[in-house]
Amino acid sequence: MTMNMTSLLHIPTAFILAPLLLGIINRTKAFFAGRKGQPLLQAYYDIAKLLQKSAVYSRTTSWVFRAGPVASLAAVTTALLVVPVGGSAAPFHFSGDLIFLAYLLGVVRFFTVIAALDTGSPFEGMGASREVQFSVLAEPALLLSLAAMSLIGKIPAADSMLFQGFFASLSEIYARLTLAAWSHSGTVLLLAASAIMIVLLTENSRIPVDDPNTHLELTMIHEVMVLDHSGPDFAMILYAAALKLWIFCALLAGVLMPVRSGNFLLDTTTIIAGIFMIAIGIGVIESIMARLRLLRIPQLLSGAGVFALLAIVLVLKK
Amino acid sequence: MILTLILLPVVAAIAMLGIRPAAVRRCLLIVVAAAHAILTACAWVNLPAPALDGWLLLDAPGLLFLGITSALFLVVSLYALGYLSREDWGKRQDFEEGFLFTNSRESVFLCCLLLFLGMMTLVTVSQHFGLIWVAVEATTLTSAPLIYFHRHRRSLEATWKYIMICSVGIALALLGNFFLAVASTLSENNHVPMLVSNLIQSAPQLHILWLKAAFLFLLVGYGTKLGLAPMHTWLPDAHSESPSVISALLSGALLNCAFLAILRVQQVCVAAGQGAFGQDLMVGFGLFSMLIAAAFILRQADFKRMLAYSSVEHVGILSLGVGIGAGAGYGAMLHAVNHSFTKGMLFLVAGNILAAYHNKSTRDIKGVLTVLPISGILWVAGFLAIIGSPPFGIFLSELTILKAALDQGQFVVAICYLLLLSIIFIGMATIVFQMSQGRPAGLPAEAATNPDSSSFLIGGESALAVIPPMILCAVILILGVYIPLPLQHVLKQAAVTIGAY
Amino acid sequence: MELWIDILIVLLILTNLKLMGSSRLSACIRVVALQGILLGILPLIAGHGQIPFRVMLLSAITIAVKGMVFPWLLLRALRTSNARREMEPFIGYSTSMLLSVGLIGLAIWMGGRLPLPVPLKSPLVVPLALFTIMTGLLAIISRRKAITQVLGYLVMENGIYAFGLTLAQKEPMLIELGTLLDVFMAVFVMGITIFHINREFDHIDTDLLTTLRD
Amino acid sequence: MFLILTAMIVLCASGVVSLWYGKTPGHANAIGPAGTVLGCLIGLIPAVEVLWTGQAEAFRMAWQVPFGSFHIQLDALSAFFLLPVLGLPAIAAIYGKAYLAAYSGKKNLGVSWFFYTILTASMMLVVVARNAVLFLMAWEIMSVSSFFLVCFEDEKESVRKAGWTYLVATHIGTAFLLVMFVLLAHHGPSMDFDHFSAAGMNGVSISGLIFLLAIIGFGTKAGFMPFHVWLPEAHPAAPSHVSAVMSGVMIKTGIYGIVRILTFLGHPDPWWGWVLTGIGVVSGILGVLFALAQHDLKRLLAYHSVENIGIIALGLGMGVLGMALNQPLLAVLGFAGGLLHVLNHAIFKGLLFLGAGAVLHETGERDIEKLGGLMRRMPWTGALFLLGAVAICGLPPLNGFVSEFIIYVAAFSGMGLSGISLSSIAIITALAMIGGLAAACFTKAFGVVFLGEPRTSAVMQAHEVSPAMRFSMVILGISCILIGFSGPAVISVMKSVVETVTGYQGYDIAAHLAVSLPPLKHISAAAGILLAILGVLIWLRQRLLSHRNVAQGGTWDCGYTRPNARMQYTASSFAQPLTGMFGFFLQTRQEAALPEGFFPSQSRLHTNTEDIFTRNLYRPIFRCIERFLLWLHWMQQGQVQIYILYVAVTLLLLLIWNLR
Repeated sequence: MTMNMTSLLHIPTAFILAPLLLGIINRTKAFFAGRKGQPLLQAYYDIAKLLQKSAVYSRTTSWVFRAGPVASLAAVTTALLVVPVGGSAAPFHFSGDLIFLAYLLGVVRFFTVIAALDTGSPFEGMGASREVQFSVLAEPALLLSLAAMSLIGKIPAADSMLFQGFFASLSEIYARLTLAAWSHSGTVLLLAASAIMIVLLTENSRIPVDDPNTHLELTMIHEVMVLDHSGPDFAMILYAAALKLWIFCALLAGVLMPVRSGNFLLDTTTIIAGIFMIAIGIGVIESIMARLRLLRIPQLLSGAGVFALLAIVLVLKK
Repeated sequence: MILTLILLPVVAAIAMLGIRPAAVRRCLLIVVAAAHAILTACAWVNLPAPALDGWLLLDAPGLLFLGITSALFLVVSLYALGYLSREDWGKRQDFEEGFLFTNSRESVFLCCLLLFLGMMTLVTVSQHFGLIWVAVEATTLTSAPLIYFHRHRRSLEATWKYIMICSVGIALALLGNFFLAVASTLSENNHVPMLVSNLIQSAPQLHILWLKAAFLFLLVGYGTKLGLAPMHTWLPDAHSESPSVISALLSGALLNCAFLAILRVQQVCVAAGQGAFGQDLMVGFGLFSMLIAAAFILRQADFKRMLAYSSVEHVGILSLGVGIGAGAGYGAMLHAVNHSFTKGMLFLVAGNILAAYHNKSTRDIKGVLTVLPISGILWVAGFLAIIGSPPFGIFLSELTILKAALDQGQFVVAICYLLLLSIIFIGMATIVFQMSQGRPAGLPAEAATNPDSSSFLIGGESALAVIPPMILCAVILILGVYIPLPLQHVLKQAAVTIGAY
Repeated sequence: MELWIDILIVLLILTNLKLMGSSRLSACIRVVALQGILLGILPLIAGHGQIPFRVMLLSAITIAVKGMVFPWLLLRALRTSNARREMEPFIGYSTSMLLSVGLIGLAIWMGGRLPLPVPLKSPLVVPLALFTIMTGLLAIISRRKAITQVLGYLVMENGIYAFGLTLAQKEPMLIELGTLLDVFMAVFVMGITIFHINREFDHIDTDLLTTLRD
Repeated sequence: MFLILTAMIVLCASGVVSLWYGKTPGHANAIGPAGTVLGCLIGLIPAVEVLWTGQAEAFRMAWQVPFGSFHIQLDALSAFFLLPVLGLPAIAAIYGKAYLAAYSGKKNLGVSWFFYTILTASMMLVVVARNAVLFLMAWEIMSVSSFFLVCFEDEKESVRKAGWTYLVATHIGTAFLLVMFVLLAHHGPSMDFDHFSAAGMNGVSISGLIFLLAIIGFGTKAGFMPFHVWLPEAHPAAPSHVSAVMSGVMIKTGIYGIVRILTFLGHPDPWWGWVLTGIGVVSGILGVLFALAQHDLKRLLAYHSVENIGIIALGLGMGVLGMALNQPLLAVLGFAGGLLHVLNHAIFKGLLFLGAGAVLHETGERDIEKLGGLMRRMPWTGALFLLGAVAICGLPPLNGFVSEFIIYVAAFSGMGLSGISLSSIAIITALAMIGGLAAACFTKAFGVVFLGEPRTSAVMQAHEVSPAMRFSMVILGISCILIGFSGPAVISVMKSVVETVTGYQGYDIAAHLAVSLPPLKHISAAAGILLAILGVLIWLRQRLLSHRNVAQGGTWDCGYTRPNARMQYTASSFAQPLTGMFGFFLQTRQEAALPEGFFPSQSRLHTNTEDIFTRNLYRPIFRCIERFLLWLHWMQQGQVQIYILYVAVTLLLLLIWNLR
């Protein structure tokens, strides 16, 4: 298996910087609201505090409830292994890793949901049910948009059955997304990027799909599922959420920042900058948009799916 | 040899009327049946010489059907022993309408039974068309009293219909014979004798038009007896009202005799190069019979009638097989064997169920499997066999016929055949499992099974009631997984006689 | 000779029509008896040249059985059964007459379509036979009483017989006798059955014989 | 070969013996399972050997039935199918012994075990038979014996109805197979399989026809939509170990049949692949949707079998397309993925059915709305069911992911190839949606059944099942994990199997399969890492919580005092957003009494999702046929005169037709 040492640096970077994204988003929102807002490092404080706390468990719950956060965090961390940061390849890259990535996120969802159901609380059940509903539409959208990008620069039809032409790993796909790629199939990338953006907002329970701030409101999805977690467990959940956000931002930034100089430092820094930009973008969206009605969200997601399909059709036409 | 085969039962029959003690009579029945079976077996080993200057002669088809008849009769007479001893001879109440009735005298019953056997034997061995006609009519007349064994109005009605319809049919067959005679009048004073062999020899000179007309009359005539729709109408009544022993013989043996008679005519037609003419007709009749059977098996309220209609279905398949020709000929012959034994078994089991429940309604009877374990299993097994599910024999014969049909490129026929088979399967399955599964219901007040203490029991049922169907079940099971070479040989020859293979 | 045959044939046809037209059972039975006798005579004059012994014997037996035994049996059955003497038909008499006229036409057409290999004295024999058979069937189908159905069967049998006697003369004796015997037995058994029916239902209408159905 | 025959004989013999001892349940319930396990083990030896070496063995014997010869052969394909065909019944038998013990005395266990062994033996024969007559016999015996197993509790009306549906469906399916085999053997004196392969199809048309017949005939058994209608009826009705065998293995014989027939038909047409893909998409998505709408746990699992059959069909469709358009890579990957999923599905579906059986055995309840909180009462069953659930959702690192991954890879590599792109996109979308829906469905099933608080008193006194039952489930669970982690090894086993199916020769198969090796290696490694991280985190968590006082409390009820068990989220409400979203397909009927007024007294909601194909396709057809046939009943109305009229008229018409 191929593991280039430099790319291992991505992992600690993500570990360190991920919670910062939450801070950035909050700060952006505060800026738009004209407030001072919580400190940038608030997420770090929270996690640290929670880690020191003890935990309270409902009598209803079983080990499944305790396993939930651990499993999610483990899965997300593993997912980090295959996510390239822009042009520089991920520590693991193999054809089909995008499927692996999608399914690891599936694992996260699965365990969050059953942990929620374990409490037997109607609120958490409701959140869980919404979570799975949206994922049904989000997952195809994500896979299809990645598929569309994987076709860019792939040698067409006839000789593409040569083994190396057999389909690309995430890292290779992202390596191919150069300025040139943008110049000759910009629309495709734009469509794909917007699809990924929508999925990002859904998967990380941001406005307009979900509202991470309003606690305990029946409109909520993700937050309500973790109501009962406390102490270290909740810390893990927060951290996992941050990492998940990081992953999606990285994926998006990789598309939007076609900087493939080949210089590891330059590339990485630009992409990370891009990731922060996206965080700010999310903040902007959150402050200028209202939450959609729940019934609208499936339409939004199927819209993402349609974008992805369009992207594929376009790229196949080329 | 051949004469003995015929005379043995006839003489014994006449003797029956004389003998007083019931035990002796029943022993005589068994003895005759066994002797007949043994003689038949000998005939299978080496063909007996023709008798009455070639009027009586055993060729492949005759041998085949003689074998079936004799074997089935032996088993059935075993069952009859138990049946007659279980039957109470006093006045008793009819369980459907409640009036009182008695049985006809046992001596008369046995006498007619043996005569019936004798006449069926005569059909199988006779080569002269006139003689065949006489024999077939005789089977009708001898079996009429058997159907009227239980002397009540329903069986009487059944008997009347049986006699009227069959006699009319047979009368038409007689006219057919005369037409054949005309067809064989070569010139003023030059007649071909009405022997199968001679007719086949001089087939090319026969008058085609008269031959065809003759075939029509004989087909309709004997077809009435065979139970081809729409001439089948007597069949369900007779089978449902006669005692199960008789129903078994009617379905298992008598139908074959009529079938053989038709085969004889077909032989001549084939020799005269008119095979196709007959074949198309038989395909038509076959499919129509299956359709009618399907229609009446669906939602059938009386399980003996259901079996009767299934007989209609299977004679339909027989004539279909002959009609398709080629490989189907072999299939039809094989099917005749399988159907006889299967249907015989089913009717015997039906007798047991009827005896236990005193009820023929498929809706009231439930849980046969729990009430009569052995009969229940045999009932289900028989059902599987009759609808042609392996490893029972009928599967093979139906597959053979289907293959022939498709190989001939007769796709429409094949599709109708499968479709009707499926419908019939659904109809029968619904009824049979309604009856056999579930909690027992519709039992008469007295204990479900009251076998007489004298006979010893198997699984709570009297041995003589379950062993005969068991034997038949074993036979069809064996025929389903292994067809003995001598049988194959005879089947092939029989198929060849009607221009198939 | 031809003249006699034609007369005979016409008589036979008339008997058929009479059978269809008459309303009294006893009358019908007598008609059938007459028909039987006429049939017995038919082969004697239909034959060529001098009459062989077996033909004589056969016609004698025929006259005896068809002309005397059967009618006697049936009349006796009729007497025992306290059935009303009229025969309420499904199809009215006039209609039956019309039908039978139609049947004559059909019979003649068929006879025309079936050319005989050996020319006969009268071309009418085949149509006659066919017509008689059809009449018999019509009688069975259109009448209610069990006895009339037996009568119909007899008439049918007569028709077939007429055909056989006149055309298939070379039939071996044994078969002829066997046939006769069978017919005789058949009628006998039917008679017995009628007797039982009468005892069970105390009349011989077949309307009540419709309990077995689907 | 010798061992194969021995295995069959052992199975049948033990069946007969246990039937003989039917009256003494103790014996029957001992001999049946013992014989099954023994026979299956014997049979597995040659299967494994053949898979290892790749050399086929054959045995031929003359047989005195028309077109028949006793010809059996064990090639890689048969051997591969033998693994589930023998493995699952053996494991389920151990379970069944304990499961049926509850019925001893009430039921004749001898009969049950007789049919169980016969079913196993006949499935074996189906897989190894090389003669159409032999195959059909085995096929029918398989159907009939499974029918009797389904009718185990025949005193229940519902069971009888289910059995009837099953019998009718399978029989009609067989009718198509009859035609198919006869056409394959056209004019041949014998119906041996090698004559099929020898007899070249005359023209494309007939091979297309044969393919369609195979799809219908075998698809009925396999549970392709819309031929699946019997499946959700029959599987819940049967005893759970039987449902496991039927759902896990028996329906796979249909897949086997299709693959086997493909080997006779030579070079396929592209449209075959499209047909298979279409069926796969429909079965997959609709199957899981209907599963989502069920309340009956076993019925839900049955619909999931339809879904997984759909996934298998997707793989096969990719394979056929690859063969048709000369893309060996796709062919190899497609078949490998599809066939591997056959094995995987057998394992986890078996596990799930056994788990459901355990629940049923303890609580007597199949309606998931009445269950709940079983995790703390049946920890083993709960954990194993969870394992199965994760596996069937195709989540890494378990076996379900491996096969789905290979199919994905095939689909992705097919993109951009003319004629394949469309089905590739269809397959990717379908698989992704199926993944999401399956996750929804099993979080619902597992969550509502095992988590939260018990919803009825019946659940309260439930406790863990007997060791025997646990043992079988544990074995299945372990094999889920093993296959999940040893993807590369498994895929290399598929080499000889795919070789038999595609007819490609050794080298390039290996090469093509090799393409999927590095990813699988990575995945196994990543899975390892995942476990490592998991371990670390668990350890960390323990450390943190070790010397702190961990409090117990009620579930945080958002300010509402004392939530009770009935207030938990129900399965229907959990699934409602999705079932509502796809309401068009499901056509769920619901009667509801909604709460109204300021102090609503009572309200209720009941939903019933009937199969759309039963309701809108089959029932109308049957009705129509029945009406016509019953209309014919005027013929037989008892008037002897009319009957004779029939005779006369028939004769007259024939005469006129002849003399005209």
